[in-house]
Amino acid sequence: MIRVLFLVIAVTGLASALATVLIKNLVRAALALAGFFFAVACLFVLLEAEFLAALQVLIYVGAVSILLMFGIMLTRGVQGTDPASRPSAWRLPGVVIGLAVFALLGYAIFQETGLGTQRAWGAIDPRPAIARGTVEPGAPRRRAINDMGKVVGVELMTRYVVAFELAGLLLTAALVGAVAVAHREDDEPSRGEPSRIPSDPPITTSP
Amino acid sequence: MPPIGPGSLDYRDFFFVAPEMVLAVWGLVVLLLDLGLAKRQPAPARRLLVGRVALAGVGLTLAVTLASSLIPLMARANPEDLSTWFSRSTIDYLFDDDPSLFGGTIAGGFDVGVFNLVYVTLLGLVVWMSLAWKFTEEWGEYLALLLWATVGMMLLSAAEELVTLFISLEMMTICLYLATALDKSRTRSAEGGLKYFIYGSVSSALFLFGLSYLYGLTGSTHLSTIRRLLESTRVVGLAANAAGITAILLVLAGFGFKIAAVPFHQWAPDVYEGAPAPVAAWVATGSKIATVIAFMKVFGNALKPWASPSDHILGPGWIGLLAIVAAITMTYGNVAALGQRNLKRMLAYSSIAHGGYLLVGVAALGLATDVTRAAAAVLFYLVVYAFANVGAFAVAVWLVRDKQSDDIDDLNGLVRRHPVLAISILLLMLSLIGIPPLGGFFGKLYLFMQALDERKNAFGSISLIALVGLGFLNSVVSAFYYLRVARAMFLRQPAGEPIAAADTPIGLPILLAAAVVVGSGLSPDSLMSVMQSAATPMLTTPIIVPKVIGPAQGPPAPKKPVPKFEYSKDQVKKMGQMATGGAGPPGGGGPPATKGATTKKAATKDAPATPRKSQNPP
Amino acid sequence: MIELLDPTSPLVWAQSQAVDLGWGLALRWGLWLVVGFLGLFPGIVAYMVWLERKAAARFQDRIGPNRVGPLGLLQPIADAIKLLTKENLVPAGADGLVHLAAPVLVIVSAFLMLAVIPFAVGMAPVDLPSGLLYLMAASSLSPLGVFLAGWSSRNKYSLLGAMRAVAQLVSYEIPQVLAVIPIVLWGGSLSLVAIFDKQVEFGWFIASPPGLLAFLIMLIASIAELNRTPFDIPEAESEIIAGYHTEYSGMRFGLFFLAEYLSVFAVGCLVTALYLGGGMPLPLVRFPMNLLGDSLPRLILVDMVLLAVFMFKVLLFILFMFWVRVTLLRLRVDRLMNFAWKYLTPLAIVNILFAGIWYECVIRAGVLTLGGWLWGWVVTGPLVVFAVWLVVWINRRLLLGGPAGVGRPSLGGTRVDAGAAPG
Amino acid sequence: MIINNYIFIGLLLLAAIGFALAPLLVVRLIAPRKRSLSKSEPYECGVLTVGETWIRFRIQYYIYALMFVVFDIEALFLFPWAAAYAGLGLFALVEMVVFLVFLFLGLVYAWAKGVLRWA
Amino acid sequence: MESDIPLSWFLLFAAASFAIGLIGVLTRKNAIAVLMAIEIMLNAANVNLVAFWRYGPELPEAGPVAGIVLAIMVITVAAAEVAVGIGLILLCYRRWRAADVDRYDSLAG
Repeated sequence: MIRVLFLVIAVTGLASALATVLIKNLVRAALALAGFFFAVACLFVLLEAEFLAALQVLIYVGAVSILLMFGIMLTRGVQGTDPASRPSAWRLPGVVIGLAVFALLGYAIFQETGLGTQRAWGAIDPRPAIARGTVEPGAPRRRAINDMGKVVGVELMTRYVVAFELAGLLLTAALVGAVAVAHREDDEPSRGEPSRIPSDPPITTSP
Repeated sequence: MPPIGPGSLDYRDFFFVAPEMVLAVWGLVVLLLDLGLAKRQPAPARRLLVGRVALAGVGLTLAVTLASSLIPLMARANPEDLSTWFSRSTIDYLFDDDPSLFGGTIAGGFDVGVFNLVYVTLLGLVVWMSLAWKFTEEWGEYLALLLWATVGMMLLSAAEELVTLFISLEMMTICLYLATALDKSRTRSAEGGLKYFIYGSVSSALFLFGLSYLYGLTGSTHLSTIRRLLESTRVVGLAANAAGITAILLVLAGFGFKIAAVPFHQWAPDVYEGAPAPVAAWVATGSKIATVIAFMKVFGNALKPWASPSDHILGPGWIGLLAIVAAITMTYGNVAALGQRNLKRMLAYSSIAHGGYLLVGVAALGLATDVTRAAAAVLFYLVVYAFANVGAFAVAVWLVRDKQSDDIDDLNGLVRRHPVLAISILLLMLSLIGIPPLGGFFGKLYLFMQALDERKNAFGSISLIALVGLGFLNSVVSAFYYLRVARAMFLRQPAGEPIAAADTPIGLPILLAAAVVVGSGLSPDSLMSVMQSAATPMLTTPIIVPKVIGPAQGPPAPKKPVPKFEYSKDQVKKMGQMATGGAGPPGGGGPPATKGATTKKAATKDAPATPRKSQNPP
Repeated sequence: MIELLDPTSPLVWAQSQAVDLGWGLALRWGLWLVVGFLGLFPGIVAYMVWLERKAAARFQDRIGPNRVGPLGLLQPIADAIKLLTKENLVPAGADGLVHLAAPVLVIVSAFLMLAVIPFAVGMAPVDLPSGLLYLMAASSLSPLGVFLAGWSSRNKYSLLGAMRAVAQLVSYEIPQVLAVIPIVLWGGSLSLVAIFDKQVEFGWFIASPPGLLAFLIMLIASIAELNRTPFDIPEAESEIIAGYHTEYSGMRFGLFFLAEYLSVFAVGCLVTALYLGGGMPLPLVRFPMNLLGDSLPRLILVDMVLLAVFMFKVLLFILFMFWVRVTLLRLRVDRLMNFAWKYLTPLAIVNILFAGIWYECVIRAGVLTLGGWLWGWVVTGPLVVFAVWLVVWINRRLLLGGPAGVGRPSLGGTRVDAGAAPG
Repeated sequence: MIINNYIFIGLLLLAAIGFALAPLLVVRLIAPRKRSLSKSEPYECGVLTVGETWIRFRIQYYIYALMFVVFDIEALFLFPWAAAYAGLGLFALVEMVVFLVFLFLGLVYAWAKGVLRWA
Repeated sequence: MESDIPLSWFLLFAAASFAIGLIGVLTRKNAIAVLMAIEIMLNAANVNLVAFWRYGPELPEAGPVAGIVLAIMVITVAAAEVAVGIGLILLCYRRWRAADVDRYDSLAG
């Protein structure tokens, strides 16, 4: 039953991912991307990381896809159509590379034998057990699963505190930099005419 | 040791990241100062003031870095000296010569101190260079992004764990994407920023996927644990381990993008040309140093057991892969640089080529028996390369400031008007080629000697010899394009409007860089011994005492009694010289050379022959 | 793996094996779904519409709906029939599927929010360990639906309305999310049931200066999130026809309408559960909970009290919303955005710090003492007042002096200092 | 226990979708359907629009969305911190204050830069 | 009796979406479309991380939630990348009136 659930979610997710990549209309592609994010969140739930699933929905579906939509609205025609795709000469190698990567990864997954005493990836069928109580082996993982918010918080505050503060700095830098890059002093609602294109003569050297 | 905080957090660990904290805060100070002054001051005065405040911040960071790396050194060298200032437990805490901070996510050893100094010094030069002319409207943001990118670099080379490594790598690159695009008056800047961004984020996606496989294979994100687990398996190397190969390939792709190794180099020329010259300098030096160090930590330390099982370069392991990439990279970079008339593009291709040389060093590291020496050779090369390149980009700044272009031909006849600077530039170029008495020569020498030293296996050494031969040939090729700059300066007649005098922002980096390459050339051993001391903690695995993190528990497990490792006072002194040499007073070109010469006899035997490893699982 | 499934075994391999999916659970869920989510909640919502019309009429000295049934009580049913029989118009060139999906997404968002509300003891549909985060995630779906509604209509007024609406929704989502952080902090958990239990122990969370501030921020942000006056710019009829649902008619419009009222209800429940002590009738007294024993009748009794009080609080909240709607005028769009970013967000951020102080003063001790509680008020009260005053003062000052950066030199005239360099 | 709870959430999701679609289905069955050109025109100014709908949005939309994303991620870190705070000490408050100060100053920056102005 | 999902299924899902994202990066021309494809790749890595966290061994020195924390950092970085990327795209769009990667070709190779 849980396997069927997984298959449904996985197929939906992969179909959305494919749609994102294939659909010409960018808004629809972004919508498909939101669907993919949601499918990934469902997989997180199946992996018993519901905290992360909620974060995934909050950040990706709720925020990132909105940002993408706005980006599309600001750069495209309103309907978001994207007539330009790479010429078909580019298509085939791209698809071939993608398929080759998938084949390699698939081969790697099933060929993996497990380091040392660990079990091979292909052989881990039921997930490792967790404890019912709090003292048996598997108890830390149980704590992490049942109270992930708290455990993640403790880890972020102690072991990963540098990464945590750095993430704050990264966000600030992204905010500051993106505002600086996108901001225009003379920012009036544009009337559709091309903006001032500075006469920056293209240089014509070749390697 | 009193219990401080729950779990594994020890407040004193923040002492070691003080330089990063200062720099991060200073970025905000500069940003808000610029904004606050926006209404009150005319633009040129504001630019100057804010730029000087930024420089002051860099100076402050330099002081803090020195303090945070010298105090532990002093504590190790002579604990009694500090007993008046610090409590006994603090001195014990500082005594650990390779402390792993924050539960083993960050290193705080000698290497971190040395390279923090290098970053901060270079950052000072880059910031100073930016004062030369006005290229962006968003001045405060620009400076803040530079400083924050440096925070990322410092933490990247200190990271001992994949989470921190990933986030600091991203911190560095995201700041650099944005800084690249900040010259909004030039179309190419925006375009360079976008290209950098797209290539960079694709590469981080690849890198991350590789990391996820590494995590899956080992179950840990700590480099030391990964190494321990890989060593514990019977099968060494990558034979019949497709998942490992995939992980290696992906991680290599990620790092390769950042250091512009060949299949992933396309962004470099566009970005170097599009970015404002100081940003390009920072991409070419700071980000390269940090990435190569992280690269060495991941490949030379964590993934060392996968290097090759047989000391055979083409055996199943990552060395062969790296060797091939290195060969292609240096050849391509040099050949492509031959056709460039634009100085920044030329430097871009040449920096691709230098990336290739560095990869030879890392490949040798994989095969080396004496890991420390091999790593030290790479670090030596990095430092010399970085200083020479910063100087070269200062020339680009000069050109852009006065001619609004970066053509090499604009340097024609420079020697007649500015002989000192022209000679300095010549020295830089010669050092980049690798002409004997200069630092670049010794860099290449150490690098290639390391590769040649490994003669355990005939086939392996033959391949390495071939690689070194190729490197040598490439150096010859590179002479052509580097000397084009020299020819323009010395042999050509000045045409058109002459270039105006260089003032401090341009002259200082050039002179200082020249001084560094000359100094390191005159006394390579002293720099090399510092680098060896740095390489030791970098490539050894600190033991992580597993600490159960949780609210209810007793005092944290005491730090492991430290295996005694002698830091002689000599080394402490050298560290100080490093600092003063790097951050010499404005206009002081000489100090590094002369001071370096006095300690020329500082022997390399300080560093232990075999790295101190702790392979025994705790 | 059979032995792992043995109930006496200390190990299980997945959380789903730890609890049986027996008949009891299935029955509970079935009841919740059929009676609660498909029956009771939509019914409540339908009568909320009636109530609003009645209330608005009273405010405006009218009578309101009074034709269909006694007191117009059958009006909602009549409305539903009207909507069901109206033709469904989809503009030509609209993106059919997305046009359909948009209102569904908005409805789903409102429904999912209700799934973790603890109405009374043992009366939360589900108790998720990350319930609050889940709730925020669910509520963050609706901007996407709104955007899609506007975009798929292929009408520029719809799109304009949608863009405005989304900009407003996302702006107010930040203070909303930040305002629940103090609650998580005090509750020590993301589970709404745990938060309720904490409020039983330590009093309603609104009974503290940071809690009050958080509640006010939450209230204002919620009104804006619900697109209700004075924050109803997105559907400002006089400006951009009817906003993002210009091209929606008949039942599809009805869905948006339903979603709006469902969201009002959901937010009312949320606010009640988070700040107003859930079903507790008095702020600092454990009243019905201390009656709780191990016998079922006691539980039912307590639950009835809790549920009644809970619903009463929700009703008050809803009436408050109606009152605000008929009283206040619409804000101008620039003021609207300003308010989210320049008043609410800074206050919400600072309030997190105050919440930490309150925690140290009052909750860290483990039991609620009057001394600690008063001390908490003495410490955080002035801080909160000062913060509010400071934010208002700064905004006023800037409003008078013009926004900072007005005098910034522009790109054109500053090439003068090209080449100027420090000595 | 967790997965089971989410099964309920999944059922609720389906129920909500069904709840939204069912009336539409009813409409399909009982409501009149008379297509006509003028009914399916976009509801604009009474004049048929020519060509693609085309509006240029101002950059402020992006700036607001950007700020939203950044502060949403800030909340991402605040939630686990707040949940774990009880077990940690004041040092966690200090760490979070440092984190918040950075983002707060980011907000101040945007404010002072003047990008938070709508018109 | 109910059977559990094998680890390899999750890994295959991640591999497939990673490959799809890669195809998108290689074949799409519009910068925003490329950005979306990159997001797919990052999410694929996240699925891997969480799957390995749940199915992998428990090492005391790695911490209980190493994979989760890395995934959170990835979410952070990915969102920041989208924010920055769209800013850069808008900047370029103002110059060229086009969001195609190929269109920006004033820089010679």
